[in-house]
Amino acid sequence: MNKFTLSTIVENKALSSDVYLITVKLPFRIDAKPGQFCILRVNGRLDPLLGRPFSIFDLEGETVKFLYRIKGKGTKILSEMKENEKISFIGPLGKWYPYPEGNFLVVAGGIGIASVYYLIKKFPERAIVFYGVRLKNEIFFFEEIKKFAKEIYVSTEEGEFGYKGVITELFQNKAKNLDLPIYACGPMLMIKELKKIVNDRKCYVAVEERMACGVGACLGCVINTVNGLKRVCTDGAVFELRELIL
Amino acid sequence: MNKFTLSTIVENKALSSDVYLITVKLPFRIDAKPGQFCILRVNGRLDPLLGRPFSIFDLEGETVKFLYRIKGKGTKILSEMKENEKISFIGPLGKWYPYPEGNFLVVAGGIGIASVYYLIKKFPERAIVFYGVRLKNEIFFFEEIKKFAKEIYVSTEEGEFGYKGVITELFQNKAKNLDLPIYACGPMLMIKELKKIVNDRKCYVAVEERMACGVGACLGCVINTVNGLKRVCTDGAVFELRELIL
Amino acid sequence: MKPSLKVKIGSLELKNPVLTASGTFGYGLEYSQFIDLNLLGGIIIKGLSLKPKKGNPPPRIYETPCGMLNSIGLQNIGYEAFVKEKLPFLRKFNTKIVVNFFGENLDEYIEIANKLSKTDGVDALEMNISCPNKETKWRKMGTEPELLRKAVKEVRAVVNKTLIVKLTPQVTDIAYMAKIVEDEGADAVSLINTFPAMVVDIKTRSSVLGTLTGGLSGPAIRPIAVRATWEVCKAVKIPVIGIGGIVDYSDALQFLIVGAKAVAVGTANFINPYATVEIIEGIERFLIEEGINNINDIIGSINEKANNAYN
Amino acid sequence: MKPSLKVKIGSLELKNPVLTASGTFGYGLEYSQFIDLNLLGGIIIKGLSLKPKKGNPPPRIYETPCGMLNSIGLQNIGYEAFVKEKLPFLRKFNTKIVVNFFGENLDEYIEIANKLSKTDGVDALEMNISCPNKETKWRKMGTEPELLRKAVKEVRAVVNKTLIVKLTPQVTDIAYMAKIVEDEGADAVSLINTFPAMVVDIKTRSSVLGTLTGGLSGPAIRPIAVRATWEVCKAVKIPVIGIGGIVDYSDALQFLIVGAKAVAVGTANFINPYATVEIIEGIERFLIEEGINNINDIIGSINEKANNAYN
Ligand SMILES: Cc1cc2nc3c(=O)[nH]c(=O)nc-3n(C[C@H](O)[C@H](O)[C@H](O)COP(=O)(O)OP(=O)(O)OC[C@H]3O[C@@H](n4cnc5c(N)ncnc54)[C@H](O)[C@@H]3O)c2cc1C
Ligand SMILES: Cc1cc2nc3c(=O)[nH]c(=O)nc-3n(C[C@H](O)[C@H](O)[C@H](O)COP(=O)(O)OP(=O)(O)OC[C@H]3O[C@@H](n4cnc5c(N)ncnc54)[C@H](O)[C@@H]3O)c2cc1C
Ligand SMILES: Cc1cc2nc3c(=O)[nH]c(=O)nc-3n(C[C@H](O)[C@H](O)[C@H](O)COP(=O)(O)O)c2cc1C
Ligand SMILES: Cc1cc2nc3c(=O)[nH]c(=O)nc-3n(C[C@H](O)[C@H](O)[C@H](O)COP(=O)(O)O)c2cc1C
Ligand code: FES
Ligand code: FES
Repeated sequence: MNKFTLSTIVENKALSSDVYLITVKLPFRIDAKPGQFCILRVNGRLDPLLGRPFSIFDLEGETVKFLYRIKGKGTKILSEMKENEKISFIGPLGKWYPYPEGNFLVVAGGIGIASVYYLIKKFPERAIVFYGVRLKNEIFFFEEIKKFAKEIYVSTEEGEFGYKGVITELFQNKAKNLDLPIYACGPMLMIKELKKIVNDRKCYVAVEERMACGVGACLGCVINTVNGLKRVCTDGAVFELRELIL
Repeated sequence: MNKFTLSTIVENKALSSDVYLITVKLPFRIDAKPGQFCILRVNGRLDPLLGRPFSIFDLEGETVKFLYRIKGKGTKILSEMKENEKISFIGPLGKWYPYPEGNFLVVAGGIGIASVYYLIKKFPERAIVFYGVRLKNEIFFFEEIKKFAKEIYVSTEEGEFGYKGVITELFQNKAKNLDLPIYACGPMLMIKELKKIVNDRKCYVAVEERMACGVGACLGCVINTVNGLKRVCTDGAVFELRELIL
Repeated sequence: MKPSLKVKIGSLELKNPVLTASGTFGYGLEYSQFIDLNLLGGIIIKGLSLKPKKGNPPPRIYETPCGMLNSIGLQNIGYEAFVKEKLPFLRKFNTKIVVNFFGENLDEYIEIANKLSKTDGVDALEMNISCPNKETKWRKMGTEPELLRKAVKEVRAVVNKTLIVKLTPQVTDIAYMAKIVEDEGADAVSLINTFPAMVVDIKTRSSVLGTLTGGLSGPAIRPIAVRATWEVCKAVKIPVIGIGGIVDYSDALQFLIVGAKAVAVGTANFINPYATVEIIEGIERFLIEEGINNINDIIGSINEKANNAYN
Repeated sequence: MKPSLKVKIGSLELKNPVLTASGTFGYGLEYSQFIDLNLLGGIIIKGLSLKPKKGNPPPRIYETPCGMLNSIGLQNIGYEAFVKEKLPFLRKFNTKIVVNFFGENLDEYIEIANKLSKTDGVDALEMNISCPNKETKWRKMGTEPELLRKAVKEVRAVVNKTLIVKLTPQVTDIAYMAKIVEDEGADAVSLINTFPAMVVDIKTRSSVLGTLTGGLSGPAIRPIAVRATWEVCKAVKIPVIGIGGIVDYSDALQFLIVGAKAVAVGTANFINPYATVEIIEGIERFLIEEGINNINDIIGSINEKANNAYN
């Protein structure tokens, strides 16, 4: 059941020059599953007008965390918000990652880790994680992931840390033939590469599109799929990769 | 010479539930005279769009203070701003109170004190101040004014403190026949009452009107005077009372 | 005593003057998780056509200063699916169901109007004559007086429910268009629809939408909508539904004061799913504060003498 | 190497494509305390009439979501005072002086156009055909094609400087109006002027302005202005000056990309007196980053293929 409420910022912490972890407290517990997202909106002013969608990074009772990167105006303003300020909250929205039965593979590119972290955490010691970033200092929550995951492989563009290159290469080298379901989130380029590798295997990806309502009413967030146009907010954000037309 | 610059909030302190004193620091000293005003605008967002004019309450080198009451959206947002935040600043704008030669009378109603405080301070022990408010807890800087002024008379609506009634009554009782120039700022009702009392005596009032440019370019802030339409921002905000059509 | 919020649009009695604007409230279902639909004056359904319509390619929305662009392109599930899958759910609520409809040409307009007129559970019809995102020979129906006259006349002939015609702001004299609509027998007019508008991505030098232009809605256009509503209210005797950028109760009251019998709330639903309910509550509170017992006493109460007094 | 920012509007050579919009920059003087006027492509002066004009009663401005209403009512000091008191100061600067003008009727338009055309120091004329705040029989000049045709023809006949005609957005097909202007020999069109709009104070139930309606400007209307500019640029061969809600360099570039040769900055001057200069610097920086040597290479470079790729 989705809720619309005012939440209170408990902490809004810079993890790097442009990536932040925000913790908000709701007036009640919510129940959300990995892959779901929420829409946060700064109140009181009409510019920016719309809320911004963020994946649930972590959740405990009435406390929800989001990991976000400053992309434009909305995320910039969000990053400047302080403890105790109020922010409006709609969620949890959308479909979740179908639960894995046994072990599973995770492919995360950059801030895409925000979408899969909670999945890795929820099913401890079952995820084989592939996490690619450009630079070493863009790896977040490495220790935690290491703790929750069964295995973790990291790539950086210049090889500063882990494998040198993109994460899909590393994935191809290590996991191509593992018959496990795949959960992926990252930039479009990564998803496209992944598609070439995984063919018809079970692969779930969380995708992004601009949103207005977040609840399936405005038809603003549609994407092309082999089954026609689908709404990212309610038919997704998690889709099967083979369904997507990239 | 007017400047447009980013200023830094040094302090933004609530003096009551709806009156605040904000102190901003400019990158340079400015030279301003009592009765002049500045336009403050919250940056980065387009709503609210325009800056808001405030009288210079006090000034020291590059540090400027404004005393303001929350009236609507803009002042509400201003009141929520914190130390170290930036705010754009245009000023000092407008005409000032012509300097008094000897002693002078001041009539201030409510937040109108913001416009005359600096005048009282600049010419110590020369001002005979009439300061009217509704409730006792709306008297601000009483001790300071007492220190700088020659005399101070206060009125409250219910007589909680000082005279019981409106300030123009008290003024009429005490100062009607003093042949000194008058400096006044307060709500329109007070100015209208004052006009009845002072007739053709030298009386300078600071008036308010919505502003866009603040520099005489948009012709948005005009008011009716016996000499035709005048711009509050550049022909005022200080006018001779006999010039105004109220 | 609680003030009466009841208003009449043609033969349609609304329990209060707050509707949801077409296309911004889906098929009602989507928002029933947040608010009690029974509280609404009415729900205006997303634009419906005879056949399902795919709409425009993504991306379809973009935020603008205090507004948003959309190029949904009237995607909808079509008449049959609406009646089978959506209407039964909607009918569970005690609120008025107004169906916004359009066609690719006049024949289609007439056909779907005819069907909707005969469909149980549909309380009123709203004819969308703007369709800014659509290209057909009837595209100018909203802006050419004679096309509008013919279209409304022929649609009116087949509709024996309350017929509302929704106007586009993209004309010089919207009051004139409203008068045509009145002359041809419509029961009410609603306005405004979105403005054709465009945002360019300066890096790619192409539109930020999947189409070149979209429709601008939201608070940015409200002052234009209030002016247009005022002009129309002065020109026609039929009820007017004011739309455009309404976010809170005071915005809604502006439209009522200039003469609108009701309002519809669009974009605001996206930023606050409780918007409609809060607006209804706010209007009621305002009436109580002002000592007004009946909402109809505030409708059209605008003081047209120039307001030459400042505070 | 610094990119060239020079553009031509008729015979007028601008050092860069950034002008100030009429009515928002006074007579230039007011902003010379903040910026070096020599840096501007040009200054479009506040609307001028033969005789001084008092304008509308206060209050004259009101803030709206991401925009503002004004009902200045074309207050100005009149032709004589302008030439005597303002022009000599303006001529000290190395920038183009464009005088926006209007009349109460066509005769007055012709008379002041004739005078301005013969006035040394006036580089170009901008004919304001909108005058939303003015009531005369020529009030519809901006919206009725045949009135517009006659007006432009007769004004053109007396003007042998660059003649720009400024269009109102309050029409169905602004490109059609622009074509008329082109046909009648104007050298350029500028657009858009403000939208007629209204805000009601719900407590007093009257307009927040001294008049009932005012003109809406600012970022709120920018997406409409970009769309209108794009449509006009496709329809005419004469240069187009894009106006409406430009706040920063990227806004200005949107207008250039859809085909405007130049832009004029209005409301933004109020919120940032350095706006024009920052926009010029921003455009230059952008061209350098994109490796473009000449501003004319970006003008009209819009990619009209639907942008169907996201990110
Ligand atoms: C379901 C979902 C989950 C998401 N989860 C996260 C997350 O956990 N962490 C995170 O950092 N980001 C996440 N995003 C992306 C995030 O919503 C956007 O980065 C954000 O909305 C940008 O807002 P802005 O105002 O800063 O950018 P704007 O100024 O609006 O735009 C800047 C750029 O950001 C991109 N952008 C804008 N809106 C979106 C959007 N809705 N989706 C994708 N790209 C967009 C555009 O390319 C645009 O050019 C998610 C998006 C979706 C749809
Ligand atoms: C020269 C000058 C000096 C001023 N000095 C001070 C000062 O020192 N301290 C102080 O508290 N206020 C001062 N004001 C008034 C102050 O500018 C307004 O209260 C403020 O702009 C309101 O902004 P808002 O966004 O909060 O209100 P809005 O939401 O914009 O409006 C709320 C109400 O405030 C009133 N208002 C809005 N703008 C103005 C305005 N420019 N002038 C008068 N009333 C307005 C209107 O009645 C409106 O109904 C001054 C005004 C002027 C013109
Ligand atoms: C996403 C979206 C979809 C819309 N779809 C329709 C529609 O199908 N039919 C219609 O007549 N109007 C449609 N509209 C216009 C709205 O009903 C309304 O007239 C307009 O948005 C102005 O109101 P607002 O500013 O409150 O949103 C749509 C608007 C939006 C934002
Ligand atoms: C206060 C004000 C006064 C204006 N006066 C005139 C004028 O005299 N003549 C004219 O053609 N346009 C006038 N305009 C319109 C502007 O030149 C411009 O077309 C419009 O404001 C849109 O641009 P903007 O959004 O950048 O302000 C005025 C606008 C404002 C805000
Ligand atoms: S955001 Fe409205 S349908 Fe998805
Ligand atoms: S505020 Fe623009 S002239 Fe005074």
